[in-house]
Amino acid sequence: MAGMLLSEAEKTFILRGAESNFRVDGRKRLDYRPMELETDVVSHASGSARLRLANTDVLVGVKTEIDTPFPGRPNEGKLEFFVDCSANATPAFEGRGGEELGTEISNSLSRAYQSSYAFDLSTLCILPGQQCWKLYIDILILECGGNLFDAVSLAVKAALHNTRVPLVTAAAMDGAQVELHLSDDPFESKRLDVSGVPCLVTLCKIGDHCLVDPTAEEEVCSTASIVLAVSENAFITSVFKAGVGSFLPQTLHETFKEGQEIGIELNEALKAALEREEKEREDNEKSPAIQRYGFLK
Amino acid sequence: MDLISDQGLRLDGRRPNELRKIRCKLGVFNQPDGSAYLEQGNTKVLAAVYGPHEIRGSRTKALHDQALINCQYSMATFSTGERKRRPRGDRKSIEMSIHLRQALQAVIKTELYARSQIDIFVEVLQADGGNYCTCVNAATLALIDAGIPITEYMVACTASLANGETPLVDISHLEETSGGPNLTVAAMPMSGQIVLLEMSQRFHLDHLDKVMKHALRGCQEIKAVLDKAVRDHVASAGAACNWEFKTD
Amino acid sequence: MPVDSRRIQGPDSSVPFMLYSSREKKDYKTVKSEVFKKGLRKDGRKWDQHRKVYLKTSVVTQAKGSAFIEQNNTKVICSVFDPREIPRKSDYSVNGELYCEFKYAPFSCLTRRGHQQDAEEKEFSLILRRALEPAVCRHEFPNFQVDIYALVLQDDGSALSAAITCASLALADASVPMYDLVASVTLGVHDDLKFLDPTAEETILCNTSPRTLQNHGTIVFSYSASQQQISEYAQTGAMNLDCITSAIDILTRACDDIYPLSQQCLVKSVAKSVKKKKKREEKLNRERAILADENEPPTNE
Amino acid sequence: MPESDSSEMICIPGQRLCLADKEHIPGCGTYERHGYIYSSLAGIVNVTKNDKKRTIEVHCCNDQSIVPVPGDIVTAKVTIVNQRFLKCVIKCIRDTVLSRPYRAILRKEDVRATEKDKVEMYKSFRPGDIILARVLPMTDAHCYQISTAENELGVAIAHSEAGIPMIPISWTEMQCPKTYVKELRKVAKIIPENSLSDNTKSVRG
Amino acid sequence: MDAQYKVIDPVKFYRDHLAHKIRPDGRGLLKFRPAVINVDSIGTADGSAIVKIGNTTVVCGVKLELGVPKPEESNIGWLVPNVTLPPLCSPRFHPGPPSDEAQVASNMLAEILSNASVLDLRALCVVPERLAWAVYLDAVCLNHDGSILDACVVAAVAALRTVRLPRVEHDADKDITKVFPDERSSLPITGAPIPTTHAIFEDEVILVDPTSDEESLASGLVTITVQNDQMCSVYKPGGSPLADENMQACLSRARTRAIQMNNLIEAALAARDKEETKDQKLIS
Repeated sequence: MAGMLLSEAEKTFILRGAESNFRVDGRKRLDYRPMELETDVVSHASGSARLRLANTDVLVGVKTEIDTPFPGRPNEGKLEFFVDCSANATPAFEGRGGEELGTEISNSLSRAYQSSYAFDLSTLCILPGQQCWKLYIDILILECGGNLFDAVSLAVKAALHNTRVPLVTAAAMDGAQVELHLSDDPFESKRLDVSGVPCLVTLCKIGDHCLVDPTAEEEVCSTASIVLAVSENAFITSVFKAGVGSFLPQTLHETFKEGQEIGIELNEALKAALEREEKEREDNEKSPAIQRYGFLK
Repeated sequence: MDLISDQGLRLDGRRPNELRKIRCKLGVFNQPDGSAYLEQGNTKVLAAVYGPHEIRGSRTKALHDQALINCQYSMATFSTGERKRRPRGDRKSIEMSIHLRQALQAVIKTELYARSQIDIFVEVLQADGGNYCTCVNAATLALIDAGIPITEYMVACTASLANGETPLVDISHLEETSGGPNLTVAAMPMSGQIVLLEMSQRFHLDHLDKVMKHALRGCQEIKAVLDKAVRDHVASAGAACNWEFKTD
Repeated sequence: MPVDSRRIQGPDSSVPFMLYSSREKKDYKTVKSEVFKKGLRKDGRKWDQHRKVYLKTSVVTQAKGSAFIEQNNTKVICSVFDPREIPRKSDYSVNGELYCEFKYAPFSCLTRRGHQQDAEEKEFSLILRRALEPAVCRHEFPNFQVDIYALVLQDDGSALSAAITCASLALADASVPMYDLVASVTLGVHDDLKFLDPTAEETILCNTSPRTLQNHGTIVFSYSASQQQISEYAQTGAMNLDCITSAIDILTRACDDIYPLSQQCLVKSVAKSVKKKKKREEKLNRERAILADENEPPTNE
Repeated sequence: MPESDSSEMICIPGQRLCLADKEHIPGCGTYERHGYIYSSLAGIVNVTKNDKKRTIEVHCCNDQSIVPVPGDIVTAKVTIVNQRFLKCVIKCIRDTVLSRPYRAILRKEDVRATEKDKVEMYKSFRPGDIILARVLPMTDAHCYQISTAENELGVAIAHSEAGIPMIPISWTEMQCPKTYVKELRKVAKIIPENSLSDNTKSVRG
Repeated sequence: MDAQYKVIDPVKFYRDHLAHKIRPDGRGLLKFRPAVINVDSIGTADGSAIVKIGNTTVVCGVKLELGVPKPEESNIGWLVPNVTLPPLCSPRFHPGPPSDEAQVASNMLAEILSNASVLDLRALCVVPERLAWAVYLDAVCLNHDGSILDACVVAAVAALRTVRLPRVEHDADKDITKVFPDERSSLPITGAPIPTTHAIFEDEVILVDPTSDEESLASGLVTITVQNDQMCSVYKPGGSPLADENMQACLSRARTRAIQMNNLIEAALAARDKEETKDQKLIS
């Protein structure tokens, strides 16, 4: 992150910590920090989630819109990622200051979702060649405490899980114009299949070792990281390198192996958390007041 | 559309002079010097304060006798019913940023921090009417959380006129758009001074006094809620250090 | 869409004529069988055979350094300029920066490309930068940026890899200090098939997948052979770990093969410029002698 | 390998040149990694012997992509002159011609070494003059600062009002050969070209 | 020292050279640089040409698309010529919107092509008001060493000559379009305008086919376009005045040059038909 200043001694301390598998905050190299997740926090969105990973805070809202498909892909809907880095996170993001980082994150997400295995766009098709759903996945970054990629991808997956697309009940053809009737009943809606959706795992190279879930301080010490998009069943749907450094082939092999294992665990943990939350909601449904914490917790 | 039912209740079931439910929290984030979350009904706002710190960017912006107040108003793309294309930078947001600065400058003791800068960023997460007011109130809380000296609370409230006679206080998005006049007041409730007044649509001068009074009373009530939240927050923060408090 | 008043505009909307083609659309199976038949690809290559690489340096005389690469029908030109002050930058940076711009010429792909950089081109610019950054001695030009521009004249697959190899050569040609040259290769994966240096058609196949779970996608890989450093690994599509592990081995070997070509090209160009320089110096000395003779009388006046 | 300094050896970035030890020192155009000296440029290896030490350098054939470093002598063209400083663009660094010029500033107090307080900018430089100057240590991140406080530094080429190159007549004056008008300048004492080109040749080896 | 001399005092540098009636690149004052034309070298384009005049290199590619004709002129198609001067081709250009020079060049190219009525736009219309061809012509400069317009126009003309238009059927009732990519015909190209750029140095010396250094030092530029022995446009953006006799001399030079260039284009097209160039590299 910009503006973070670390002295040489602090850097050495972090470096030694990575070496001896005992990081500054007491974690091991492959441990994550605790996370808090809550879905359905924004009422204007079709699906939403808020994730807090230590000091990193991300809010995701999914909005649906009807659009016409691309001429070359008549059977597919559209997915658009937009990342807004709020100035609340750091004054450097004021105005258009966060745009570069925002594009980098949204690009990496669209790359990870590119494969039809990761996200099947044909499920968003309404009438081939004429009408389809367009999902706007808007990501708001409220605080940066390191490891943005992972946090954002987890929140996006949770928000997609939470998304309800309205059911199309009827379509009337009027010449070339199509008129769609949407169901007004909020309970009549379609859920999205998120089983293939990947989570991003950032493996940060510090010294000769790779560690996961780096804090902002650790990110400054690292020369290069590998970001893997790992899906539930161990498929890696995108990989890219971040930072200015480079890797030896052997290191890369090990990094992939570690990253894949962690990715699977992460997906499982997320799935369990989402199911637990859903169940709690259902139980609470019977009682009159549904408690949503949002930012009040 | 009638804004008031025969029973004298508003569309969301409130009485004309009733505020929406206010919930708030100070210190939601660690990185900013001060932060606050505030919701007034379905309008939800996050505010963060950085500073006072060195002037960012060009030094020429520095003021020799007071702090530079820099505000940014931004709305999440998913905050409105129709998706917003850009979170900020449009004319409306820029206008809001300026109004925000104008209101807050009145209470911040800027003379204490010459040649420095205070950043106030507000982010609307969900918009349901009275965005500006909620932002002012949230920013006030964030300033208090940041420990920046202010002369008193800066509180804002909206009011409208239903059926051309009944004043409504703290109006929602639906009431805002269904044709009545909107009056936005930012005031210092303790000294009773009005800092910013904005009105859309015309209504008869005779009603102004009535509507104003309602808006100001709204400010008073909001202030009471905020004041309690601040006291609770300071008490709980202080409890960790074994401070002793007298409750009022 | 806002009108671009700085260019000559065509119709509001127009579509590539191939969308209305009378030719029948081939289904997935025929495409697959056509692309890889009896262990050979459409152009007669084996799966692990790279296309012939033609490299040339100093093709843009106006640039500080430049290079051109041709892999059959994939043609990319790169140029590099002197370091310049980083625009809109207030704080001091110890390391210089690389500014990379990757652009497709409007006519370089099957469908027409716009004049402004689109999201894909921006993404590729970023990959280009990440691939080159580790190889450049950036501390030698603090607070400055070196501009690298890559223009694809024709894309028949693997254009990004070609651009990386080409840009590394252009940097060396511009005498920008570098730790090592970078060679880059793309691998396309489709189920059990692997295509080294895939063509455009093969890339399309690799990017589509039937709904069954199988390996597919492309990997752009760049590698500095003499320092044994992988400077970029960018993958799209879905692959499992075994596939990736074998892909890295294949790609490292392929880069090992491409790297010497860059080296040879560079040695040749150095040798050539040494010769040229000597000739020029001789010629200059002669000319100067003549000029001096003729200029003498007026200065004596 | 590089021992035979008479014949030219071509090297390219990333090429290992020799072991880095007490005898072999990496010079410009090279870098050291894991105990070896590698080339960072495409060019010709050059070894200079000094006592028992050998400095390994790589020279490129065309001009290296360089930026001004404090201490460098640069050639610059004056663009703006005011009472406190002048602005100029650096066109050459030492012998290297730049295809993209760098901006620089020459402050009043750096014009000459003596009587600094009596310097008048307008009597020392005019826009369009070509000056020789030395790069000062970096203070401001935005702009290079240069100095002409040496006898050999100052205005090298200047044109009179008539557009004719003027001839230096003293260390503060130049004269137009056509109109005989004298103009004030901080004149550089230029070393004759012959000896200069000999110098550059000896540097090149 | 030559390079330093050129950078420090370019005007004097040129004056010294021109006094000896020789240009720094060794040419005489009225000598053209050698030109090379290569056609159809870009497979993804529907027509293409690459033109090198000395160091100046321009690649021109054509892409065909289908669109709706202009409402006010419903029976003609679209020809959309654009000149791109990417930052790659010269240190003078930076990323971002097109530079002024590129905009001027685009407009000049469009004007020359329409003045000379190189392409009958009516032939591009398929069904009036419904469907027409849009011919996107993009001239991209790879190496900017002066006389850019000369190279662009020649490249554009040569590229248009190589375009093969597929047959289209359009059913207006059902709004169904069908294209037959295997049945193609050439575009109706009439004539070839050839521009020739002259530079005027210090109000008196005239240089033909200036390099980019010469262009930047010149006190005036004049571009004369000739088609079939007729003058089709003159472009002289201010600068030094040009005497009538000099103008006549320039015109006659432009005429000779047009004939040479036309021959080169024909030769390039003939060479393609013989497929001699198959193994040739795009830039060698």
